[in-house]
Amino acid sequence: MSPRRTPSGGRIDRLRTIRFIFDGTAYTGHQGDTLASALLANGVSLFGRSFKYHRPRGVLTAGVDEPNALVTVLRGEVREPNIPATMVEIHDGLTAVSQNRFPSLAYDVSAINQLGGKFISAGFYYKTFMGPLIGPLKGTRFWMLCEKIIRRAAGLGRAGHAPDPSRYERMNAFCDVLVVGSGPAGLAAALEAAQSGARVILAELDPCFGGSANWSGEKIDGEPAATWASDVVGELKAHGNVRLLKRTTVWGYYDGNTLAAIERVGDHKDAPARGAPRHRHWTIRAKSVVLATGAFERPLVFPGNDRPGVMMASAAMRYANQYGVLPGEKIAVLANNDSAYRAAVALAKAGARIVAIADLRPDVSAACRKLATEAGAELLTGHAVIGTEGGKKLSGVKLAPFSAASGVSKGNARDIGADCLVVSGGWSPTIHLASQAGARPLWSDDLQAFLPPEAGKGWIGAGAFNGTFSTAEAISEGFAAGRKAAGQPALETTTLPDVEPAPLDPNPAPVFEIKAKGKAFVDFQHDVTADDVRLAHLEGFVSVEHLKRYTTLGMATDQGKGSNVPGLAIMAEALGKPIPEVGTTRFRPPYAPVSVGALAAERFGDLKPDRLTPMHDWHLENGATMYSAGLWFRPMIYGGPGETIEQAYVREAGATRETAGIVDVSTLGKIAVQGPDAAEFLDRVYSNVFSTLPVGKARYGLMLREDGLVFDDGTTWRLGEHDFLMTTTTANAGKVMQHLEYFLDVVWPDLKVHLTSVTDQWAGAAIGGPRAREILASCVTGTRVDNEALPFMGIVHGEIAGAPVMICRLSFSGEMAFEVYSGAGHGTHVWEALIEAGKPFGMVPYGLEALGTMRIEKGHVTGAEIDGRTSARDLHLGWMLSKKKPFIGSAMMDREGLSASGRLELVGLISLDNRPLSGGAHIVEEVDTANPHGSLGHITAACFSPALGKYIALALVSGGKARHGKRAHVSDPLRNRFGPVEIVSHHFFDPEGKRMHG
Amino acid sequence: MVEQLSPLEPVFRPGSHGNFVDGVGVTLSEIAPGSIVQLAAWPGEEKKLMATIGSVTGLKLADGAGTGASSERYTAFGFAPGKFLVSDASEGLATAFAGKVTAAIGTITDLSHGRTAIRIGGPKSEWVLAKLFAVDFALAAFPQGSGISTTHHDVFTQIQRSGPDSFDLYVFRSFARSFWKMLCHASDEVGYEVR
Amino acid sequence: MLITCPYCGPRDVSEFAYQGDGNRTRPDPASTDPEAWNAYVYDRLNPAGLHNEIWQHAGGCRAHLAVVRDTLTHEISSVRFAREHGAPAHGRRKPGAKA
Amino acid sequence: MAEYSAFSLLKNALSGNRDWKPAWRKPSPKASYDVVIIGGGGHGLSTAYYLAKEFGITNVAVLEKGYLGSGNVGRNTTAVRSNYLLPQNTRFYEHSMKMWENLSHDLNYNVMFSQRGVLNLAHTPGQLDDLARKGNAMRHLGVDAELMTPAEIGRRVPGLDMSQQARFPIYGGLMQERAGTARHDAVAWGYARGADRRGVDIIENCEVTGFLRDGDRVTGVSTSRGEIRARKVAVAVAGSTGRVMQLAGIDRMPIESHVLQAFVSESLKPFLDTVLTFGMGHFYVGQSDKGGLVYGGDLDGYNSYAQRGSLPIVEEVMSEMLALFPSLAPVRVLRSWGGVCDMSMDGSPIITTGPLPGMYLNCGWCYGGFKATPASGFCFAHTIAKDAPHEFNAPFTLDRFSRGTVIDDKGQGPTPRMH
Repeated sequence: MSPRRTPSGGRIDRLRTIRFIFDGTAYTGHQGDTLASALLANGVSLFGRSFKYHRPRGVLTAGVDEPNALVTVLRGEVREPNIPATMVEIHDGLTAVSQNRFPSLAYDVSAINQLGGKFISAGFYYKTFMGPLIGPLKGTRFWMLCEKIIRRAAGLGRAGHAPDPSRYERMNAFCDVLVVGSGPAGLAAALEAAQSGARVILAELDPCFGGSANWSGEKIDGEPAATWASDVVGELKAHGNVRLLKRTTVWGYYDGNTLAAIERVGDHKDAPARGAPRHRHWTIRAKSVVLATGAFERPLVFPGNDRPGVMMASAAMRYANQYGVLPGEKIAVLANNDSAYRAAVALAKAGARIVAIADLRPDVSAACRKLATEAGAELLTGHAVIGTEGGKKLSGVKLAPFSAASGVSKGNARDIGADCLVVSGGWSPTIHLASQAGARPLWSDDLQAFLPPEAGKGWIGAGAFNGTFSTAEAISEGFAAGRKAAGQPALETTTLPDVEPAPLDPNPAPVFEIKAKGKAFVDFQHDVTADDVRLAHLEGFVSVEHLKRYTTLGMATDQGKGSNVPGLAIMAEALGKPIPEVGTTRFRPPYAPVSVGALAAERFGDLKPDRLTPMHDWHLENGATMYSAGLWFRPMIYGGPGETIEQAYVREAGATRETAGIVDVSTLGKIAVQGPDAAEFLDRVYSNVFSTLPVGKARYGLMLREDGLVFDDGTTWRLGEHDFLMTTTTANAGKVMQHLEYFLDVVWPDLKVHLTSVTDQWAGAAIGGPRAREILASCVTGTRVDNEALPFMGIVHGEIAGAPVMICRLSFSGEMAFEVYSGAGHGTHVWEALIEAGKPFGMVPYGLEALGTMRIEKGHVTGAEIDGRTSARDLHLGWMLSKKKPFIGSAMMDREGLSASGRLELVGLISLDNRPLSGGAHIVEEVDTANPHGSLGHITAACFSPALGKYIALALVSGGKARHGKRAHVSDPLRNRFGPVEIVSHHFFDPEGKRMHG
Repeated sequence: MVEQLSPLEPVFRPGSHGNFVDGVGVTLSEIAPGSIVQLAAWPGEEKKLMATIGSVTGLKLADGAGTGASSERYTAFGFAPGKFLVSDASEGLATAFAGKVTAAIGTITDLSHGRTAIRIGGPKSEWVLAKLFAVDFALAAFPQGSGISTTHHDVFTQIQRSGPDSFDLYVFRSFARSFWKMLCHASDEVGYEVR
Repeated sequence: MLITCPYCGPRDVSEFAYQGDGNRTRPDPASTDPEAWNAYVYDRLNPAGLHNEIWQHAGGCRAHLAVVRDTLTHEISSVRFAREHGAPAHGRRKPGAKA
Repeated sequence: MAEYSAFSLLKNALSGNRDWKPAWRKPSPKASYDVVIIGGGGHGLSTAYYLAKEFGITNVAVLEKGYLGSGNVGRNTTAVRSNYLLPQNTRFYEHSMKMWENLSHDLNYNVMFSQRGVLNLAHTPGQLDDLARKGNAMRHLGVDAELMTPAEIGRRVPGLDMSQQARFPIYGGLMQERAGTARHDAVAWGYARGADRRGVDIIENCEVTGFLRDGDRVTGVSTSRGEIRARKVAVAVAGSTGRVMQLAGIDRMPIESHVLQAFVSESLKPFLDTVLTFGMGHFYVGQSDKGGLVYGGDLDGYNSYAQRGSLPIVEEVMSEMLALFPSLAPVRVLRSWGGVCDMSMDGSPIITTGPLPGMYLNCGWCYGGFKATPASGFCFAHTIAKDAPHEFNAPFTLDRFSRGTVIDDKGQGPTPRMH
């Protein structure tokens, strides 16, 4: 038997023993235990170290608000840091380690930080570490040295470097009513909504439904509350329209009643089921939401309140009632309200000795006195705990008379031995989701807490969330909320379950702090003390946000669930203002921390969508090195054995200009532009004219943006009177489509034009080179491809190897070239036929590098030159700008800045030192390697030109054309490349176009 | 005629996969219709276009967004205002509409090669699809025969409900392989059969 | 956020592409008034409160929608097809202009 | 007020930290000032500081609607860099960088500027060329920049997925070593304290409700705390530019307000020693001294003043983080928040006289406002004091759009959400 396990009771499965490891020691626990309850049962009291002072810490709570007991869960090499031990369900093989300590949890050298306490008070780092004004540590150097040390001391757990192999998934859900929280109020709401026929989702963050019913010890309809809860869950399960989600934290309340939740599907298992995710990220669109999220018990601020052994009263009760674990044998109680008395009774019943109940109030009700007697405790009203004894474990508490008006009177202090102190400072409703939804909380002087306002547009509250702390009333509110959320009228009378009445007063005394000597913590994890809050006040950081930011109060992993209100109260006192005038923080998602993996789910890595051309597999089988172009994959080179990239593309481009080459151009954007107004539409969106284009011909077109700068280019083919096929660059396909759709839908809705993306309908193979026509002629049937039948920019239809093809004679390479389009499903078939036909001629397949080389030789522009800043004239495409008609961009393209001299213009460069040029190198008149300056522009694309036998480049250079024939230098300090170049026309090769016109 | 090559070819593995010990949650298959055609009416001409679809395919389309119907051979559904996707088990559907959908009514766009059609059927179909699409797949919200347009990340998808627990998905061909992999991945949990 | 597309019904915001201020009127294409063009291309109403906007249901039916949305709360008060928005008859080529 | 130093800390510690004085006073507004600055964020405060320090104008009020620094100065991911493509931007941000390098001393307030470098990653050879173009442009203006090889990047950033099988493999990167991060709140507080020490009145909880006018001329403001006259009224309200300019009767501006979300993970031991940007999408990440990974991505993409984010962007940002660091899947997001960004039509700021007589305008910061804080304040102060721009803000005019002299670093054109 574990030292602290009660002989009976609790909702754990005592027949199932589970083995786990914490900090290298093997322990056992039972099915149903959390890591915290199992370790407590084993007598462990030290769980972690605090952030700043590295103070020893135990476990304070039993839930998601735990600030102290953070651990790292290990799964093989994968580390999951900063998980509250209160939220980890134990399972066989669970391995966890403590954090933020060196060399061990018990002996942490950084605990020396505690000695610097007053020196390293809130905001100390803003006032020092600035370093000397002169010398080797001037500027930011001294700070950066200090920072290194500070960073090492700060931080909690350590993240690993091993990729996480776990599966994370997302799930979309729709429902009429989402109920958040499955305590008595939530269960009642879910049941009522389900019975009225609504589609219901019930989300519970714990492993079992029922909330407080699992540990309150109350009776409902004469049965233990937990039995009532499981009966209701059983009823809910029988409804076909209910989805029950346990281990599910609803963490975000987004616009449009969209809620985000994380379901921990596999964390409680040694290995997840096959194909099941570890976490499932739910996006729930709910017509209506019932918030039954309960309340958090607040700590009190007093010296030594962070010593291991100090625990929230409700948590201690939960450990006893739900887990069958006693947090101590001799337990003292400190409270400012009635609720702790029930904890005292529960702990006494479970076998602990309640050594004293110190109540901050001068007097308490008869009901409380009765409970104190029942617990066998000495009741000390008007008393406070003014200090705690013990090292890393509580051994006693110091009590003294106390009154809210005059504070502690030290004269009659007495010491009481205790190994556990349970504390209740009142309750804060869990209003986070309502606040995320935009609700402004209201302060209740009675409850000394922020309450949600009237129900919001999409939600309604029930139970402790509303500040309704009696179970009977919570259930009643739950039923009403469930009906309302399901759109049903309220009932005049309802039969409600019978709950034994709790004669306790929910209102606490307005006391948050007991002022006495010693460090009294407000924010446990971040080591923010009451004095820190007062220091912030002294220095003027008095607004809530300043308080938070200056002291880091509430910024820890528990997000201030327990510390927020006490911190505000201390500031309010310092300011002499009521608490609500100090303000409250607006809560933002997430309610509790959420794994990055769950949110990313399948959106990255191998599961990120990619796009493949119809010939993709052929490319791979034939040695292509693939290049990712946006989501597409395209062949970069088809490298031979031992070939470098440059050798490969030079060979490919050379062979193409020598005989023929073939390239996959399926990725080009293709848009069907159809309808009686298609030609008119194209005239408006292109800078040049398309209405004069005859059927069966193609034309190169240029599009500008509204601001007059170049947007995209491509050829458009007229396939019929009302039927055009537009091509765009690969990169801009989606943007062009949206641009055209916008104008058609919003600006020119009167035009009869339909646009359809047909990029995927067609496989495109461009075959070019002196022998291209012969190769094509040898395999095409049903059409001639000679100059007469297929002139430059002509289009014909035929068949290749039995598959229908459409051929347009156009050229990007500058060679006699043809784009052969076939149905995508025939793409590989046609491609292979072309390859076969090309074999006798020595035709090669070529990739993007060779394509780029040939386009540089021809001076064609692509995305590197059309970079969103260049005008048509900058690119020497002024001839494309029709003067006969307005078009998109025509009104703005002549603004002074766009026609100013000195703009960057497209030029060609030839390397004069026979060394390679690189994209991104700059151009200068005079080289200055030590202090590069005077950039005239930059290289956009560079290659070795097999046609010219030289290293050449395209560049955008200030006053470009005027510099033709002049010498300049590349200046590339990043790659240490400097050298002379000649500035020339961008038409390097066959400027008259003899080759392509044949 | 030359057969179309499926873009799924290398990743299409018939048989049972994933967690199928308790039975198969979904069945995945490629439909590979002979033709897929998009028909689009000019505003005000929608009724005429629907009548034309009826005359060619025999499918009766009711009024309203996303209306759809299917027969042994044909399927048709609306996916955007005035726009319909029609499929035919045989080739040549675009030709069948040529001349019938006149310039006054609207346009015909042959997408037989451009879209890949995938069917998911079985008791867990809605569960698996809900992982990929932010759409309510419940029968009441998505009745049999009707169609929608939606997106899984960058993958634009048109979906027709082809049965109480069966859906036909039309995706862009270039995305089809990666989408198929995603669909299999999402089906792992419930066990799936490819056929 | 959910936007109720008149064709597709309520859909997640991730399916939509924002196309900006819906209060702008494109000048007559033949106009060369620089101020009018500058205002159309560069100036935006940017109200804190109700805003007329154009969204495209890019991940759905691809229709453009005229949406009235509150920029302070993100609440949407109306959605219509943009083409039925009564778009002014601008954009026609100036009579007599030759192609 | 006492200087801050290790000595003053020690002295105060010994006396129980009871003698610290407020970092800035809480004065009531006077009836008139030489200069009223609307907006108590980073830029408004730094403008006040430099007006006093550099131009001797101390009869200045800074009006803040809420608490000081409640806007984007406290809602950003704290990166400071000058790695821009276009010279107008690079010169301005480099001037800012030089001011950052001495800011803690200048303010006697540790703003924790940590020059841990900013590294832009390239995932294709083409992207690497683009980065080289940018880096070389910087080098030709005397700004530091280095290309890093994949091997060097792997050593510098352990945990990064360097595999060639990665969906977007890393081909290299552009590093600016002098760039880094600073403690955002400290910048606001440091400037506030510095301005206050020079006599500037910083007035919180004072909302401007209108402009006082004499014909066209702006002569002051009406506020929730009464009318305040001023010879010069300067507007530095970032995301609220639209609202404030509307009060002056100007309802159309080359500005849209958009929400940008930022995220912080739970505290971790040192994991990342530099600031990193992803090239296949929009993502950036650094680690705060407290240990939280601080990161963000794209704008939500629609006009908003709500400081409220949307879920799809959350998912996108997280997926981009894992594309770089697959080991971070189990690490948890602790907080998210939204800032309202004043997105301009070309992605570059506006610091100018006008548009009305007596008015001065500072806006259009897009994502980049935090790192600009010192130079923005300095240049704006110069513009206000001299009624003419400093050479570094001369290009940032309001009429550059009509003139076609836009400064479009990303080449996206007049689509604010794309910048």
